[in-house]
Amino acid sequence: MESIPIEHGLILAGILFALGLVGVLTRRNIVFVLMSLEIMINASGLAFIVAASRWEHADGQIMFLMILTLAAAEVAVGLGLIIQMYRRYHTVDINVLSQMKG
Amino acid sequence: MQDLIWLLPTYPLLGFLSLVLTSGNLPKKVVGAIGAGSIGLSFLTAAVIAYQFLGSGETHLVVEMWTWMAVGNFTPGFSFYLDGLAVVMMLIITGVGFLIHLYSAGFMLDDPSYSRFFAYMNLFVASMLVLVLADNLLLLYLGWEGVGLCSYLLIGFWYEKPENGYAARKAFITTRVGDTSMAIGLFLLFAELGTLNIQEMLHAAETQWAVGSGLAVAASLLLLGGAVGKSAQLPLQTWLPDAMAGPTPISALIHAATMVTAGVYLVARTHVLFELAPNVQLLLAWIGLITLLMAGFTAMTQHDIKRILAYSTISQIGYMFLGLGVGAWSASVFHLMTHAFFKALLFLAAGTVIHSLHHEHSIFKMGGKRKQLPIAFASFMIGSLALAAFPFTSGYFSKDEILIAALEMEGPGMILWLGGVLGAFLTGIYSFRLVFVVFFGESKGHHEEKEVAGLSMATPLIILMVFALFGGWIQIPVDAVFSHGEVHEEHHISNLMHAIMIVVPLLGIGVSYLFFMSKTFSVEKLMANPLATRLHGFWFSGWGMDALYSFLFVRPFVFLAQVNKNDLIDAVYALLVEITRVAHVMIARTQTGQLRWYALSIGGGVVLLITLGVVL
Amino acid sequence: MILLFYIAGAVAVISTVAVILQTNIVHALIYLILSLLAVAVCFYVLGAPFAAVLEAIVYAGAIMVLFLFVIMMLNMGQHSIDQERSWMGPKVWIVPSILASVLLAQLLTVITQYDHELALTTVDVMEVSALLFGPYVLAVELASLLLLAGLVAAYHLAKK
Amino acid sequence: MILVVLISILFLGGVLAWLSEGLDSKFPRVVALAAVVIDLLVMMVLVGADAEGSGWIVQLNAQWIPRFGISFHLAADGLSVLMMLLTAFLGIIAVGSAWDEITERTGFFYFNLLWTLAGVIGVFTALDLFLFFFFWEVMLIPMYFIIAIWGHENKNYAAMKFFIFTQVTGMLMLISILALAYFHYIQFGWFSFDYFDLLKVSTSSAIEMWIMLGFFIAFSTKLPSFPFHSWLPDAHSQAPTAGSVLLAGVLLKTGAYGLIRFAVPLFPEASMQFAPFAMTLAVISILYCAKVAFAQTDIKRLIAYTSVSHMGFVMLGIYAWNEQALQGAVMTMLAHGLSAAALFMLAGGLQHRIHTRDMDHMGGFWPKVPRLSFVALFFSIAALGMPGLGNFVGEFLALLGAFQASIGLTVAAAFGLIFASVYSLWVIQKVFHGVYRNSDFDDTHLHDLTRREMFYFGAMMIGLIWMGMYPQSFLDMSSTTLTNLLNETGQLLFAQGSEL
Repeated sequence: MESIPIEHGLILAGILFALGLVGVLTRRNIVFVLMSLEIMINASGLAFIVAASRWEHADGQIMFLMILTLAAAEVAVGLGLIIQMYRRYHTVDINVLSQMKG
Repeated sequence: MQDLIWLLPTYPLLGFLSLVLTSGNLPKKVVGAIGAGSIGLSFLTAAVIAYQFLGSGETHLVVEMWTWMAVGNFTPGFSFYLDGLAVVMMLIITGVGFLIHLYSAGFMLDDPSYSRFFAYMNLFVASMLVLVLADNLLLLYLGWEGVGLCSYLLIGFWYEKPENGYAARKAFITTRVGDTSMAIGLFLLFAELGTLNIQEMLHAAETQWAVGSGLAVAASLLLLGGAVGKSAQLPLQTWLPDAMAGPTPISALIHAATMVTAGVYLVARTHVLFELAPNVQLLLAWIGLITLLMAGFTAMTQHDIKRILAYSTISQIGYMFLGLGVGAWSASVFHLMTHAFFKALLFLAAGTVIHSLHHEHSIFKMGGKRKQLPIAFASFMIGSLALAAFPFTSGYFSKDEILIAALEMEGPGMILWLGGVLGAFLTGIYSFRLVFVVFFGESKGHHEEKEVAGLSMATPLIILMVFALFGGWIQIPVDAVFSHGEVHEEHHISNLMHAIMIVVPLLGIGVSYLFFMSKTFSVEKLMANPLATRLHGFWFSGWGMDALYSFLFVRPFVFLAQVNKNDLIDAVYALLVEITRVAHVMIARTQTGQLRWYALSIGGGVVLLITLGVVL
Repeated sequence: MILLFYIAGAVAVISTVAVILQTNIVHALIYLILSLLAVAVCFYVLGAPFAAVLEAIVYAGAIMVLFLFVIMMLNMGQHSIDQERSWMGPKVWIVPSILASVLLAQLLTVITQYDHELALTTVDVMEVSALLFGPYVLAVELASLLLLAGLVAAYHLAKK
Repeated sequence: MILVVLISILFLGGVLAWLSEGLDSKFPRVVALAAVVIDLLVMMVLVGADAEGSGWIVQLNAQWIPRFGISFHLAADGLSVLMMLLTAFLGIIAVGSAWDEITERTGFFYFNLLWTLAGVIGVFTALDLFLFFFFWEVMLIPMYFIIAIWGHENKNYAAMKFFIFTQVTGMLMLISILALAYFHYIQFGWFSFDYFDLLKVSTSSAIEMWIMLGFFIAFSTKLPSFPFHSWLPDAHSQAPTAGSVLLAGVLLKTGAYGLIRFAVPLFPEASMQFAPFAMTLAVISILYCAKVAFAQTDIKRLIAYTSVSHMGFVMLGIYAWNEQALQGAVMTMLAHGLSAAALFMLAGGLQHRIHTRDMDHMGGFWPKVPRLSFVALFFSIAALGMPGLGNFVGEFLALLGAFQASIGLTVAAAFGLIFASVYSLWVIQKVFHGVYRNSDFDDTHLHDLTRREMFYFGAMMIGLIWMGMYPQSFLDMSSTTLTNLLNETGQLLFAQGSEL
């Protein structure tokens, strides 16, 4: 029976997560930030699937489904916010939105 | 009639209240009548009570008014206790007090605060009567503090001058130090003996404490603290000379005749305690001796007429302490009485002098005044003779008794006696220095002054002159009070000693005559010697005690208070606030509002947490 | 099959890198879809065909279309590409890269402690559904609520 | 029931006063005065009333939140009645001192004033610890408003400081109350916040000490005692006169009352262990604050520090825990209530007249305002412990009792008597003696005490003389309470004085 070492799956998830983090931290365009966030969420979903595969059980997949739902809701709200922001400030630069400074 | 003893303090108290409540709106004649009249009433009552009491043959009499406070077994009452000692004291206070009030009615006539003056004076007499008539120490303490308060108010009577206020505060606070010691003594006595009633307490002490026991020593020492404060003895004597800032009748009444002798009264009243602590009693004698000598030397150097008298008062009270210390209780009380006569006389006469010379205090700016001020001169002459214990004046008898008692004492009696005799010598010098400089010699300045002496001022002087001269023949009825402490026996004093005691004061007067009257010796020449100058300066400053206390207590206290004006503890809380505020500013700075910065922080936090998780 | 996993993994990583480096937002989105699809392939290989299908449909399909709509609404042209380029100087990369690599390194050290071979057994839709509507039914309800809330919020926010 | 009436008269009076402002800005003060006077009159019913053997004159126990054993339990014994009388009396004085001084938002002012009084009366009567804490907070918040709204130049700082100090330490007390209720639950299986139930709780000595400290810190902050005193000078110097009167006269006493009623009886053993420290703190308070007081130039700050110093005698007396000491503490509370209130009124009156509190600018007022000066002299003399006035009786008894507990500390505390005379006379010298110079301030409003003011001061003077000459009428009222407390705690504290 062919098999993949578990760490390879997790390493892939880790790399994707780290890349997503880099994206969130570097990009100033809020759409890119949101996209990078999706990458990170997706990476964590991947980790769950790997775990599901490890235990050969469906629980991990269900968790992935939950994450998927969460991502959908989050994107919907996030995009709504982007639209609002663009309407008010005519920019997608998140640096502009710094009124909450202490 | 004797049950009406409570009327004694009540009259002056009513006088005080009526003067206060009318707050100076009464005409001066009425004020004077109330002020002096209330004391006069008191004196009459006191005289009647004394007559009946002495006639009844009772040793003591207790009049209970009401229970002051009853807490557990602590039940001091507002009760008065009358015995021979109290009779003597109350007669002195009301009698001399009345004379001085009478004198004041004339003396203070020009003062705008006439009514306030008499109000305080009346309050003083009331307090003083409570002090001497109290049957328990707490009530005595009430009178004790009351007279201290009145002393404060009257020293600072002319409050516009800050130095008067300073002198008043100094007097109050210095005596308060002694009072606090006395209060602690009260706590101790109550804690150990379970009562503050003087007679019960003394009885309990006698039965419970052995002679020389630690508790007796502690209790008597603490009471002694109160006594030395009030009576201006070493080491708390510094306030009295400054207290002369008050009007002169005050000096006569409070700072010569009555209040300052309260310490003597206290010790005499609780003499049983002191007999239980012989060492403390000896200390009493030494305090008296040292004080009388120090004050005697200082008195020789002063040139303010009232300060001379003040130091002489300290010195005379030193004699009384010496007498108490050697166990001559009744002699001390006797001296207390005669001293009240002649010192009141001297002060009142000094008041006349000062008043007549437009508030001139320095004796060296006076001179040759015997013609201009005949009554004052006569008063001074008689007063000084009594003060210097000129034979057969009042002071002679009382001082003699004290010195004889010292001589008879075992142990250090001889030294005490010698010191006392030396003191008498000094007394002769300084008292007649005053007389010679002021009333003899060439007249200086103020040529045209006439003596200010209305009837109300002259009468008391004349009466006091009589008492100062002949007061020594009065028999004070205190034998019953001190009966078990004193052994009455014939004095085995050699004639030589008697002669010495008579001659030494005369010698003093003689020396004084040579220096200040005939100018056979010159003070200037003496002062040319640098040692003498330095000594003079040292004595003049009251042996540097003021400077010492200022250095030891006043300045450190003021310094500490100023340093800590803003309350160090508050700084601790302020620091806490400051730390919070700084932290707030620092953390607020991290709130940039930049989304990416927040994300970075979260990322960093995660890294940190994982690191911690791995490491730990 | 194993090879497929590694190829898909490589594609996912490369396309993700492209996403975060792209300046043209539409291109980036395409790369993101590619990345998601590649991950879907990984899911399939790992024995989760249902998840793989959902990944393709919901993620790569629905969510990305949503993005596309928004991008179209924002209507950013060449101007935005220039702006992106100007925002992406070399400096901005330093700190995030360091942080990300540290994090990755940590993850790797933790991950490599596990030593287990994945058997790649398929867990099919049946099992997933049975669980989903069995013990996890409450979670499903919560998820529906979440979606409803997201719907309402998105509607409210996007409204003028 | 009468206790509820007493409290609700004040609560309702407060509301009514607020509402009546709508009619005329002068109505609230009349309403407030009426409310307090009625309260005082109603209280008189309790004065003559017979107490049963337990000492409780009147009790009311109704369920409130039975789930947690919280009840609406009010009761008054001699001590409570005495404190309530002081509260109502000073309440009248406070209304009087605000009569002309407060001109803005009068309705809300008197509302706060009456609610503070209601809270204080609640504190003096509550026997359920939850209820006690409730009233504790009720008296705090209106007081905060009084300082923060009608205060002087630095009012916000002072009000906030007051609030934080009392609130934080109040929280500690709340924790202690909850812990105590919890240990009651552990021990008996049901929750109770009732005083009598909690008296029976016994815990390990370490826990007892911690819980006791929670109470102690709260009460000693209110008292206040070194080192928690530093809110007081600020609060007093900034508060309006009526606020100072209430603060010094009444609110500080709740701390002492709490110590007597709760801190010691609930934790007898811990208190016994702690007594030497508490007494030491008291002595430090007495001496330290007397010294700081002397250095002040702001007359209100000075009086505030003297308050701390005098309250030190109270704490000393309480922790000496014998009959004389406790009676002394109670008498000091009463007498200090009057004398400090009067001194603050005088300071407030001066500030009202010449718009400064700085003593460096004053001097020689005696001939200008003889009545005011005499009154000031009287109360200064009272404050320095002149026999014949109430303060002396209190301080002397407290020291007398403390002497039996600890000689060393009592001797140290007695030095406070000396310091007291130093600062009291200093005030007299600075303000009333010396030469009058009016270059430093506008003296057009410097007039002597009015008839109304004389009435208030006269009442307080008579009170102090009464306390000083015949304190028995007050001692009798509190003696049953105090002897009961002493018996309950088993005469525990080191009676022989060998501890220190």
